[in-house]
Amino acid sequence: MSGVVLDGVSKRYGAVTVIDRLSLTIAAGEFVVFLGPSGCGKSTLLRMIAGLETVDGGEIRIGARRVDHLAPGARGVAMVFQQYALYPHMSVRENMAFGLRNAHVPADEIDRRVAAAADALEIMPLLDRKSTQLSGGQQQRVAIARAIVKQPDLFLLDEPLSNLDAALRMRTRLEIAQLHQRLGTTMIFVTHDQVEAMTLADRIVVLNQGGIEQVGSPMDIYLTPRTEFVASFVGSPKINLLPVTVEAAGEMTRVRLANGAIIDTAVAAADLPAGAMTLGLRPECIRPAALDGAPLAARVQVVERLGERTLLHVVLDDGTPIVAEDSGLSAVRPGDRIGLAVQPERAHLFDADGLGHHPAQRG
Amino acid sequence: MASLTPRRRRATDWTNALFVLPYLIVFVAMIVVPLAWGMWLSTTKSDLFGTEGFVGLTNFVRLFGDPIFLQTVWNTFYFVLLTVPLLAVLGLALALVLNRQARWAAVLRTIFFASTVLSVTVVTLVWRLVFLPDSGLLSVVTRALGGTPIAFLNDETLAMPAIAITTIWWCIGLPMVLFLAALQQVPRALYEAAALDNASRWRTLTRITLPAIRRTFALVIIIEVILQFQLFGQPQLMTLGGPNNATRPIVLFIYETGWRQWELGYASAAAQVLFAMILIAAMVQYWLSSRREAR
Amino acid sequence: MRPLALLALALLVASCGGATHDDRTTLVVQRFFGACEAEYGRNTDVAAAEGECGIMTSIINRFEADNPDIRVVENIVFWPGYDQLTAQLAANDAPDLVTMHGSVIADYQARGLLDPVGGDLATVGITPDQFTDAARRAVTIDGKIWGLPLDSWTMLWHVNTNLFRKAGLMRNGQPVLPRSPEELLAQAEQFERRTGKPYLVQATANEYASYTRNFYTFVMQQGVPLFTDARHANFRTPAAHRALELFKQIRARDLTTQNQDYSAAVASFLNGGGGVFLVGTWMVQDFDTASRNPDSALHNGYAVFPYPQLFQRNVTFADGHNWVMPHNPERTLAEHEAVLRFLKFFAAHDADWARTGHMPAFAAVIDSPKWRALPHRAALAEIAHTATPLPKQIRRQFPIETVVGQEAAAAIAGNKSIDQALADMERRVNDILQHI
Amino acid sequence: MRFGRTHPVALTLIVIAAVLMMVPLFWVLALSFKANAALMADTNSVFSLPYTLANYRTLFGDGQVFRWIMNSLIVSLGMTAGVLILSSLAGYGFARLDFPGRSVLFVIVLLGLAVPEQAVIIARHQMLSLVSMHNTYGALILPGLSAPFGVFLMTQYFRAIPRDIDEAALLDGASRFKIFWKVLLPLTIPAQATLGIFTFLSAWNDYWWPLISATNKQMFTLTVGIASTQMNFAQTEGLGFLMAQAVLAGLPILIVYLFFQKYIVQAVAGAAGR
Repeated sequence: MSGVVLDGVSKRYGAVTVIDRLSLTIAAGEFVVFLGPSGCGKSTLLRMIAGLETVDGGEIRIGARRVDHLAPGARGVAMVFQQYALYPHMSVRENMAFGLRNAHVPADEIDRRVAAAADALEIMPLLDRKSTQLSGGQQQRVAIARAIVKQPDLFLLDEPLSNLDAALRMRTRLEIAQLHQRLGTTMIFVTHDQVEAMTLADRIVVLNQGGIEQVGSPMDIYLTPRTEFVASFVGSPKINLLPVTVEAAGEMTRVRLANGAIIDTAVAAADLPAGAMTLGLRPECIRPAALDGAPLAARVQVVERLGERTLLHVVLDDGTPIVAEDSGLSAVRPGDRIGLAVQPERAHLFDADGLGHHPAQRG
Repeated sequence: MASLTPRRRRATDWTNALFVLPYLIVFVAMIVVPLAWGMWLSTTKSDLFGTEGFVGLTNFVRLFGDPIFLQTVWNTFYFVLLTVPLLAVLGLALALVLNRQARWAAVLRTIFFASTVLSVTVVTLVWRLVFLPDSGLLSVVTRALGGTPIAFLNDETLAMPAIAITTIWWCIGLPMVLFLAALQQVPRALYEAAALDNASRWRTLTRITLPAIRRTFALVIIIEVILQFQLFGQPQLMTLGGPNNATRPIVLFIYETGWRQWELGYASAAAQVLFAMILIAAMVQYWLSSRREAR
Repeated sequence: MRPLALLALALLVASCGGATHDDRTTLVVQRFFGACEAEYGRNTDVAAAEGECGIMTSIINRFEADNPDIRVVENIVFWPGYDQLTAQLAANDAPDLVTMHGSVIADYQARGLLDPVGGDLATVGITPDQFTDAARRAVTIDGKIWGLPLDSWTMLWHVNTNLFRKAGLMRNGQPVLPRSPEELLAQAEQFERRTGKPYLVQATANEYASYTRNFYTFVMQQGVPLFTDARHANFRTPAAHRALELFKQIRARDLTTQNQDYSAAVASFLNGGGGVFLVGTWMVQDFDTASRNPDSALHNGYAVFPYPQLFQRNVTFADGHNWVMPHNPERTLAEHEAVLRFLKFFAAHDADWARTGHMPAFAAVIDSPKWRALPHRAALAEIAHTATPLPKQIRRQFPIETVVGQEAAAAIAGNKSIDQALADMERRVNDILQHI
Repeated sequence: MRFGRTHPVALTLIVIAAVLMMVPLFWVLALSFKANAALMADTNSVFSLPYTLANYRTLFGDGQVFRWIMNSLIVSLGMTAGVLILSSLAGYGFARLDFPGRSVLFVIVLLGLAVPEQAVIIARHQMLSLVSMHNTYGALILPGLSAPFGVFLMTQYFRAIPRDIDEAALLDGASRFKIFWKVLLPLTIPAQATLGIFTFLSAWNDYWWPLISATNKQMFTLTVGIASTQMNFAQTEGLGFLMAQAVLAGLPILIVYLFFQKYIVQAVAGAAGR
């Protein structure tokens, strides 16, 4: 079990820089998720750690060892591919044993490890099938089992759930979490799905355009997004972003929307730079309220009932769309005109550089 | 340390080339050098036992003023036009019908491939016997049907089509097998989707199958163009290039000038022209198919 | 694929066994005429052999039996074998003796690829004056002898006398042969009227040599040279026009079989499909055999003659087979000696070879009662004097034969005018000759 | 199984076509069982009794033909093995590995596809004479190994294999050669089979090169050997014999095809997973 250190690593394809002097430290046993939109460089970064991409600058260390000059097979890592990449002409057993044979693990040890991994992933009955004769979910399990038998220092998972259907994805997600708990091995998991990131990660690394936007625990990322990008990428439904001007600054900051409405926030005014700002409000901190006295008035367009809560898609008088939230038993109906109340302590402000300003954390 | 990485990478690159090296050695020894040798010969007056002298482009000038050579160029193109499209289309048609696992399909596949295993000597002998107006198979059939047998191989206009038929009979196995291999790799899901969409056979063929095997189609065309441009044995053995030069292709011209007339330089010049023609034809075909793909 | 690999390995191992050593002098003899080892592989009784292949094989077997110190390696090649020979000579891998047509010798001789054998032959008592005129001319260049002639051959007038009788063309038990082009056409038309069959049987499909031979013969008969010198053909002559016109007429008036290839023509003649088959000396024996078969259309009805004299001179175009010795600086004295013994042996068996139907190369054989006693030979003896090869200084006779045949065929079939064909013929042949 | 049933019209057409394909083949077979003399008199006698084994007896009468078959087998198998090995290595190299000048080299090799045999055969012959290689198996096999088609086919095939597979093997600690040999090569079996058949076929039927390279009777391949046994007018005098030779020459290769055909179907079926 080893930690991983990325020290100023860069990757260029010709004139295009895809990873620019990126540094990151991952603790031993940690479950880290690389999260970002497609093309942000998260897979490239993972493949650089695996050794599948060359490193154009900087260092990569796994444990105490510098690995960026080592062949992939010598780095002590195992990887689960998005398309599983099982060897089509080999049986499940051979697939799992292949890497161990290459490492000259004794035959009885191989048998033992294969059996253990197969048992853990409940693929015992499949061991002698050809990998092409398996369903997608079965292939996924074999791919994970193939990684496990190697007892690597580091697991790399490249969007491993994206080819599964919703039910299977949930189940496998849970299993991966359990696996991590059981093995305690360091894992790096690449995804563009923020739900997977939130549910699995000890820490999330949000990547954008070849650089790190923010590193933090899921709740850090969610509650105090460092940038407007992070705020808008994490969270479903998406955070509402509204252009505002700072109206009054005191202990708290009061902002004015384009339509003239005034909203109070709990952001400390002292921290704020001058100029135009963007107000970030997650749907769950906008609630329907009586029309009188509410800071905002809006017309309901769509009511989305999710059971335990209800999402209200509304438009302000000037046509700005907003998503608000109500309880599961909401009585609001499409076409209603309602007032909206805002929780000031959950409001975020983003300055012209996209940097976030958040209310001081309580407690 | 930092400088270690790039140096190591370059070393690896060279070792990568070791995979292609064995082939490249043979390629250079058996194609590049002989071709260069041939190009040099084409600028000389030589026979098989030595070179008399350098003559520059004289051989090429003579070629393009030689009505027999110009006719062989036309004959070769004509033959390629007669055979290649038919080979591709018939090969595809056979593959489409025979691409199933039923026993009868396997038997038919073998039948359509069987003629490919014969050598050109046997093929031409058989087809000469078929085309003979006097006692050939076709004439027996024609007479039985009350017609007058036609002297295919002695007729200026029919001789080349007769050779083309012989060639198609002989060569149809290769395109069929290539298409079969391609068809078996078309994902079944595509057909299922088409079936769910109630697509007709024709639509399934034109919208699903053909796009899926487009690359194989281009491959078959290129291979056949290259092969059929080198037509030689069939006319040599069936018509000797006649009647009235109607079936004399370039390769037969090269053979006759080089081996029979001992004009190696002149024959080499004709071989260079053939090389250029094949190259252009293959490149045009490649360009067409890649352009279609890009669109 | 593993079983295949094993098979390959097994074969490789097997092929490396079986090499045997012996101290005999090796004589590499390369020839065409086909292989018939199954029938004649061990036969040394030359008199009992039949056909080109059988007689050739038997003579060689006999030679080996009589000369136990010589091992003959017989390299049999596909007719005519010149592509292979040329490749071998270019690779300095020359056999000791090769069969070669007289018309081809000049090409190899001019490039220094052959050794003269005249002096050697004289030491064993074989001198050029013993050869027939045609045979001597075939091997003589610049006063030297470049090979041992085996035979001469010409095209012949093979006659189905049964049909000739029906056509009223028999007189005193002998077929009536034409003495002019007009007579030929008249007799052919009479034949056609009376028998309903074509007068001539010709192999014209996928076959140009016979066109050339007919053309050469009938131009030669008019006394007009075919070539003015070594580099110039002379085909645009009234004589050449007449020769093609004759065959064009024959074809136009349906007096010949058409579109038959060689085997169809042979079958057609055997089955009584026409009166006269224009083919070479090599078929005499086959047709004679058929004439003894009661079931054959030729039964008691076969006769054969030299080409009739239709014009001023009585000549027939001829070629012949010869043994030549390719130049090889590495040939040892012992091998050279073996070559000489082999040639002497063949010279002594010329009469046996002549049973194939080819004309003997030695005048003495033609004059011998034994040869004259062979079927039809009496009628053919005059060929010894009328057989005329092309002038020796004309090289590339092999490709020229093809060009002349192609153009003659085009003219006779009406694909182009006779004058056009002769002009093309002359231009193409001159093109070949001038680029030597 | 594909979707749907065969259209009756298509089925009828293809059966008719198959019969037409077969007629000449059966004719060859029938001719090979006829006495030469009977055919010389009338080729149509092939349609009636009697038939005979005489031609085959003649063919096997002297041991030569076995020697030639063996030579042809050695040359064809040697060339097939060589082409498969060289093409696979080069195909993998061109499809998967990076080295200086790769794309230029690949284009040059592709241009080699357009080189007609007649343009190079004389130079090849002279080169091999220089090193005294004629009349060896090596000389018979070597030129065939240079055919660029195999490299082209294998490169295309390797390119179609997902790169994930190589990468998984790389992470499994396999060497580059092991990845090629143990992981990717087994996936190319359908292409190997196709390439194998066609290489074997062209080697088996090749006439020109063996004619001028193997001039020693001991080294004749079957095509050259059979041609050498023919007399000037063999077609007339020994049509039946000639056809027996054709049957003999064609039979081994048909067997090879049947063997490979089964292999192709298995390989493709296995790879496609149904």
